[in-house]
Amino acid sequence: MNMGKLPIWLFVTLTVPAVILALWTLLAEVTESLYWPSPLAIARVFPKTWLDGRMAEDVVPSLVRLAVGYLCALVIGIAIGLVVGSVRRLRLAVEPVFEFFRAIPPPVLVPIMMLIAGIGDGMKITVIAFGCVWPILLNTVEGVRGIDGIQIDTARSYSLRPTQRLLNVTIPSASPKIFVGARQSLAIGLIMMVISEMFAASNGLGYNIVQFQRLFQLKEMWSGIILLGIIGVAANAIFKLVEKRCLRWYLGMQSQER
Amino acid sequence: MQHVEKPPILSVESLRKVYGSGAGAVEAIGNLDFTIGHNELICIVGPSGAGKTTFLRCLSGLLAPTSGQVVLEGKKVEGPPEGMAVVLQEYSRSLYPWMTVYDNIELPLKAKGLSAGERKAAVTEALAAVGLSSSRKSYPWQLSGGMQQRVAIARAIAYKPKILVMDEPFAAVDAQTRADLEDLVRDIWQRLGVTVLFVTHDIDESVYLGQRVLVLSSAPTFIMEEVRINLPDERDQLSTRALPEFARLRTQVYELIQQAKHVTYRTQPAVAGEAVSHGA
Amino acid sequence: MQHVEKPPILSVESLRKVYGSGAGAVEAIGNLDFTIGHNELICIVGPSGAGKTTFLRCLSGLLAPTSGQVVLEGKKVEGPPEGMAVVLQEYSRSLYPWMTVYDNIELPLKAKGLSAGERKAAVTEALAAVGLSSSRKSYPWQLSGGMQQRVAIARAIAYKPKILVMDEPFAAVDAQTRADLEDLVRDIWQRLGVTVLFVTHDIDESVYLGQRVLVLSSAPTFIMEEVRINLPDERDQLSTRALPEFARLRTQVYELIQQAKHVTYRTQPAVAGEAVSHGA
Amino acid sequence: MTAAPTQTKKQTGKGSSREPLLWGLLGVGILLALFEIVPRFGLLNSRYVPPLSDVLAALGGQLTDGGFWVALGSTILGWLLGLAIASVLGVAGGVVVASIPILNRMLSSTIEFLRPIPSVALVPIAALLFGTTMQATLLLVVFASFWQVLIQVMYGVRDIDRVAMDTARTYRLGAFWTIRKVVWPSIMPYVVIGIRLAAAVALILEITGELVIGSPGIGKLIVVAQSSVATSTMYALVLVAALLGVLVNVGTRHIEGRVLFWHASVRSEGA
Amino acid sequence: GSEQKSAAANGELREAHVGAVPVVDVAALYVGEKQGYFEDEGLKLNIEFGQGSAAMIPSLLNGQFDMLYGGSVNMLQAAGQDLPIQAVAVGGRTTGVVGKDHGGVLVLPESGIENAAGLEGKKVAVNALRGLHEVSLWAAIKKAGGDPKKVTFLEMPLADMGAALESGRIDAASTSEPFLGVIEGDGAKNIASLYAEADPNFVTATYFTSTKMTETDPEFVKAFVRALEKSFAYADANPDAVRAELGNFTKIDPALIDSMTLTRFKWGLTTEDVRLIARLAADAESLEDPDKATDAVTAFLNEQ
Ligand SMILES: Nc1ncnc2c1ncn2[C@@H]1O[C@H](COP(=O)(O)OP(=O)(O)OP(=O)(O)O)[C@@H](O)[C@H]1O
Ligand SMILES: Nc1ncnc2c1ncn2[C@@H]1O[C@H](COP(=O)(O)OP(=O)(O)OP(=O)(O)O)[C@@H](O)[C@H]1O
Ligand SMILES: [Mg+2]
Ligand SMILES: [Mg+2]
Repeated sequence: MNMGKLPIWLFVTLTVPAVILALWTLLAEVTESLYWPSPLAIARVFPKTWLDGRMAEDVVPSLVRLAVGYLCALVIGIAIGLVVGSVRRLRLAVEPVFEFFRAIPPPVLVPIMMLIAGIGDGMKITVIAFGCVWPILLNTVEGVRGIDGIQIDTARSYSLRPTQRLLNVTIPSASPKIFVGARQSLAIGLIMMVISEMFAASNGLGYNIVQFQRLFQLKEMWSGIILLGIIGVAANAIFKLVEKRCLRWYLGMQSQER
Repeated sequence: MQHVEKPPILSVESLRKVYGSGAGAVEAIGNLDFTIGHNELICIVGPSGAGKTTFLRCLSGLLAPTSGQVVLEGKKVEGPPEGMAVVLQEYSRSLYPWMTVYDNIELPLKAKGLSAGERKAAVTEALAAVGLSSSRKSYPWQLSGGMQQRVAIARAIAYKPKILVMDEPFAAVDAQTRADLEDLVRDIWQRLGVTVLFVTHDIDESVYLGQRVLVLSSAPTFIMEEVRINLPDERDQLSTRALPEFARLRTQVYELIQQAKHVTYRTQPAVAGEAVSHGA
Repeated sequence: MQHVEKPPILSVESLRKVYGSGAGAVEAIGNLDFTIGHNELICIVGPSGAGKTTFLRCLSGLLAPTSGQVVLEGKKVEGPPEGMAVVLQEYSRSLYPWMTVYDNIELPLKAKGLSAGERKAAVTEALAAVGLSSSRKSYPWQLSGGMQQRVAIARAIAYKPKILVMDEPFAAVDAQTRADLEDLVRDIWQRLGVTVLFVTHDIDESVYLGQRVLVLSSAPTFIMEEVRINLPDERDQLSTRALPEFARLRTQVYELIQQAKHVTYRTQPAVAGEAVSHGA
Repeated sequence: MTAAPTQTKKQTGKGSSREPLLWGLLGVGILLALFEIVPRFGLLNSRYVPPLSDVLAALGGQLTDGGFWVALGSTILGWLLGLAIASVLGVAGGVVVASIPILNRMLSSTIEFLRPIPSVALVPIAALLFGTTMQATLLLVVFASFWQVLIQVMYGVRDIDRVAMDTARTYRLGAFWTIRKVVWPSIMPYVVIGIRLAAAVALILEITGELVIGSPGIGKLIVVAQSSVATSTMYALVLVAALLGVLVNVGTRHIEGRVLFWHASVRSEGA
Repeated sequence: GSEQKSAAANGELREAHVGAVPVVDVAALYVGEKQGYFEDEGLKLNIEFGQGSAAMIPSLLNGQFDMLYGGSVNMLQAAGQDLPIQAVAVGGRTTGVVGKDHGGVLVLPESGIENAAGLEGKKVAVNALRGLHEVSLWAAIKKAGGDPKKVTFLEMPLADMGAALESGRIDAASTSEPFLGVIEGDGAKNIASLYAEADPNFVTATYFTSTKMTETDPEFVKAFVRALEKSFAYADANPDAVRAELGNFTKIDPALIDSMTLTRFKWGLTTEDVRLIARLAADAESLEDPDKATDAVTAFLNEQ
């Protein structure tokens, strides 16, 4: 059974990437633009660019910062989101403040953060967490607001204690939305990782991509982008596993046979 | 109104509920005024849309009345009171889809602070009582409508409340199961001394179960009539339902409901004479 | 099985449905095999959790059967067929909260391509038939449970289907309204030549409404018995229900349901003798 | 349908239409006060983070400058245009991809691959294709904000009530009516968040694009201010951007109250 | 909108789109425009500001810009990666006077760092890694007898260096006017005039265009260069005119403008100027093949 499914799985997952790659190669060969190097050229520089030392010196530290920043954002976003989502007036008061901060472009914001958090890893993690927190926060708030009234009534009528209500009703009920936010933030985290390394950095994946771009090493830059994409796909795969575990009830409920 | 023998546990005092305000306002409860004694079993019947659910929500502190109040054991109800279990009409939405049947029933017991052993015993017993022992590990959305409803009932029973409030709790189960559950409710009521408020659309059921049947008018509702059920305390599905008194009572209630559809409470002394005199 | 006089519109052929797979699999339908004639009115009764809803979902193309098939007018059902209206058991979730009652009922008619005038007439008529004319501008969540259920019924009626499938459609309405709606269904059935499949838990209702009553066993279900209702075609709430034949039939169905709770269909020739012989 | 929002608004009672605004103003007011106090009392060096009063003074100077208004206009134009394109594409794409399982599976790896590509990396390509025109920045804006809407909508489709969908199927509503009357309202709560997320991202990229590529807008003014040690002016411009963000919030909240009046999140807060 | 109108009004003027960054050097363009030098050549300048050449070169290559002003090292790096660009003129130059240049390395007085060699083992902020500052700083450090490899270079926008320096997060900031004057005014100490120390004739910035432009429209390029030469001469002779223009296209505080050290508007860009920079860049590990880059980028210059 599994053996039979493998070719189908391969077909389904690989067709689109293959078509895109083919088109890209074609386009690159036709235009011969330095800015659009062909995937073959990128593939050629990839090992020398990333596998000789940069993996340990640049990619791993970046990923560690990413992971820490993302987890911070997760904790902060969910915690604040639960509170803000439950208290209407608080939400009305702080939402514009959130929007205020959200609308500030990182190139302006990062320097302010440097004043507060310094220029080391702390700053970079802060930048990543800052970028990641919003989708989680917003989705958590909406998740909490959108809980079915009957579910709340049930919790109230059985006099569940606040912590029990939080753990057994509010969080599970909001969790599908929280997961949407977390998924959104995954990609944003990668982007913020790059942005954070544009400032006061001397290593990192994003730092290298920016340097390659600045030095017009475009093939190398593209190889970095491809690496980012690969990390994105991998992170998503892990995310899906976690989601499958935590939202088993929800996925089961939504994917019931129709 | 009528005399209540047992000391009142609950009194409803000129309760009124209007949904919304302005032009779109809907007056659901016109005026409700009555008391319920300790360990009474009251059935409430009334036309669809009368205001029964609204009343139960006010009573259980889930909804703030527009005016009037509900007093439970001497205290005004302002939030869900302790020791009360409610089976909501929207049973399927009241079960948490992220918990198994077992966990759903257990959750309120945790809140009550029961030990693990006690909880296990209570849940198992309740599940057996509603005939769902084999579904304890299922999720609510894997169950049929009637099974979900029975889970909601099991949750209320396992809670061992002082007051049990049920809103059309047997609407989705078959006749045989319904009869079993009716006997279960009466059994719990007699054995544990629970006070029960029971909304139903089944007239036979209301007569079979209750000590009193309150017949509500259509919205804005008031108590059109209160029917005492003078049947023996020991009831059983075959013999009790065969009693001539049973037949008389069910006819009486049936006729009242037919009337109820056309009578509503008016705050202004407008048309319906009986309604006004009743409200005044 | 029994002989069907009218030309069959629908035939259910060794239908079987298993939810899930592996250890957690639940066999809901063991084996269903029967036909329904044009313009028949069939009632289906069975214990809670038998598989009635599952069957209706297979029939209406919402759920793919595990094996077997449903053939409607000579075509195998693979998706919701044309000209069929279904009132789902979860009536409250089947109404769209973002639309008024009126719009909810009108939507399928728009999809059907009716003109504005026709739609208006159909919706207004259907609303009047279920007694909700005054609530047309309300939203479903502003209605009581019974009112919501009636909106779902009105939507099905306004659709003027060739086949009307209803899953416990009167569970949440009061006795009087229920009687009215029963007569409404019979009226539509007779006037418009609709074929009706009606799931209910109310035994009296099944006898009063149907031409045949199918009694299902508990899950995995099969047809335990088919009861022909030989009551006159002109029925009315008082006289029909008073007929001795009515009483006999209801007792028969009641007893069958009591049995049904303990009988299930087994694919393997295991224990229950009757079930096996039936399935074979 | 149109009468509904007013009806529900009435239900929320107590002059509620103005109440959210007051709370919002309170929140922003406290924030602005902090911006004045923190640099004033030397918690942050006021040369690098000037107090609000200085920023406002600089802003006043900008407001009388015609160039500022032109720049603001083109920023807002580019931003809204980009947001609109991203939203339309995101909603349409999300609905299509999420409702066709095979398409979903075929595209999911590609989507995950493309999403983390930072727009800064795309700057050269955008500039190569469109130069320093608005389109170059628009490309960045659309690329970055599209994903926010797309993912949000895809999850929204996943969250559509099963029974609601079954009803649509049994009545054979067809793709048009199903999407318009069932899918769209169901995913609305998700779309609102998606657009709110996208709005901020779009604004950020609009300004960053102007900043880096040099397409017209206030981002370009920020470059000049930044390289001229005109810190107050720079913060004045950033303040304008942030206030645009706040406007998004006010706007979406208003729209939400109108289109989501039926949803638990809006209804429960009314009661 | 305004472009079209003016083009219609002066039918014979050719619009010259120049991409630049808002710094002192660019004042020469404004001065020349005001003096009518560009109009004399049939040109009408349209100057657009961006953040740097990396993002602007694509626009040059696709014809959006006719001419770009940018850092000399950047230009060479682009040419080194085979981007088809040609240097056409000098953009800015060191004053050549150590201690009175428009670029410098600032430290806190109490840091004890006395000269470029003292930066060893320290954190030094530059606005772009492997850019102009780092390359010239390498040269300056070597000249002072230090080892630039022992210096940690960090990338940071010029605007943020003051704060970082003051808070001790970096040990030194390599910056240029107007930031130089501001931070010095706050009490920082200028320990190295990096450009001047690298070479007294160091070309900090250049004007360059795409190779395609030099092939398809060499007349335009030449006209631009002629007008620019006159502008440089005027700017060199009239620093006050330069300061006046600065007030128009930047937001620099007028008081600051008066005290700023201006760039040296000395005309002339030779292959050797370019090669020198290329060598320094290669020494600083910022360019792979200095001769190849030089040859590539000076082809047009050599034709003249
Ligand atoms: N949220 C609401 N907003 C406005 N009106 C409401 C709301 N909820 C209920 N109503 C109205 O109040 C009246 C009483 O409703 P209620 O649900 O109490 O009836 P009920 O007696 O429980 O009926 P049923 O037997 O059908 O469940 C109905 O007319 C209904 O339309
Ligand atoms: N999604 C599901 N996953 C697994 N099992 C299910 C699912 N839906 C229904 N079942 C099981 O299938 C059996 C039949 O369910 P069904 O809903 O058809 O019963 P029913 O006859 O409609 O009962 P009721 O009268 O209570 O509505 C039940 O035992 C139920 O537990
Ligand atoms: Mg009700
Ligand atoms: Mg069912």
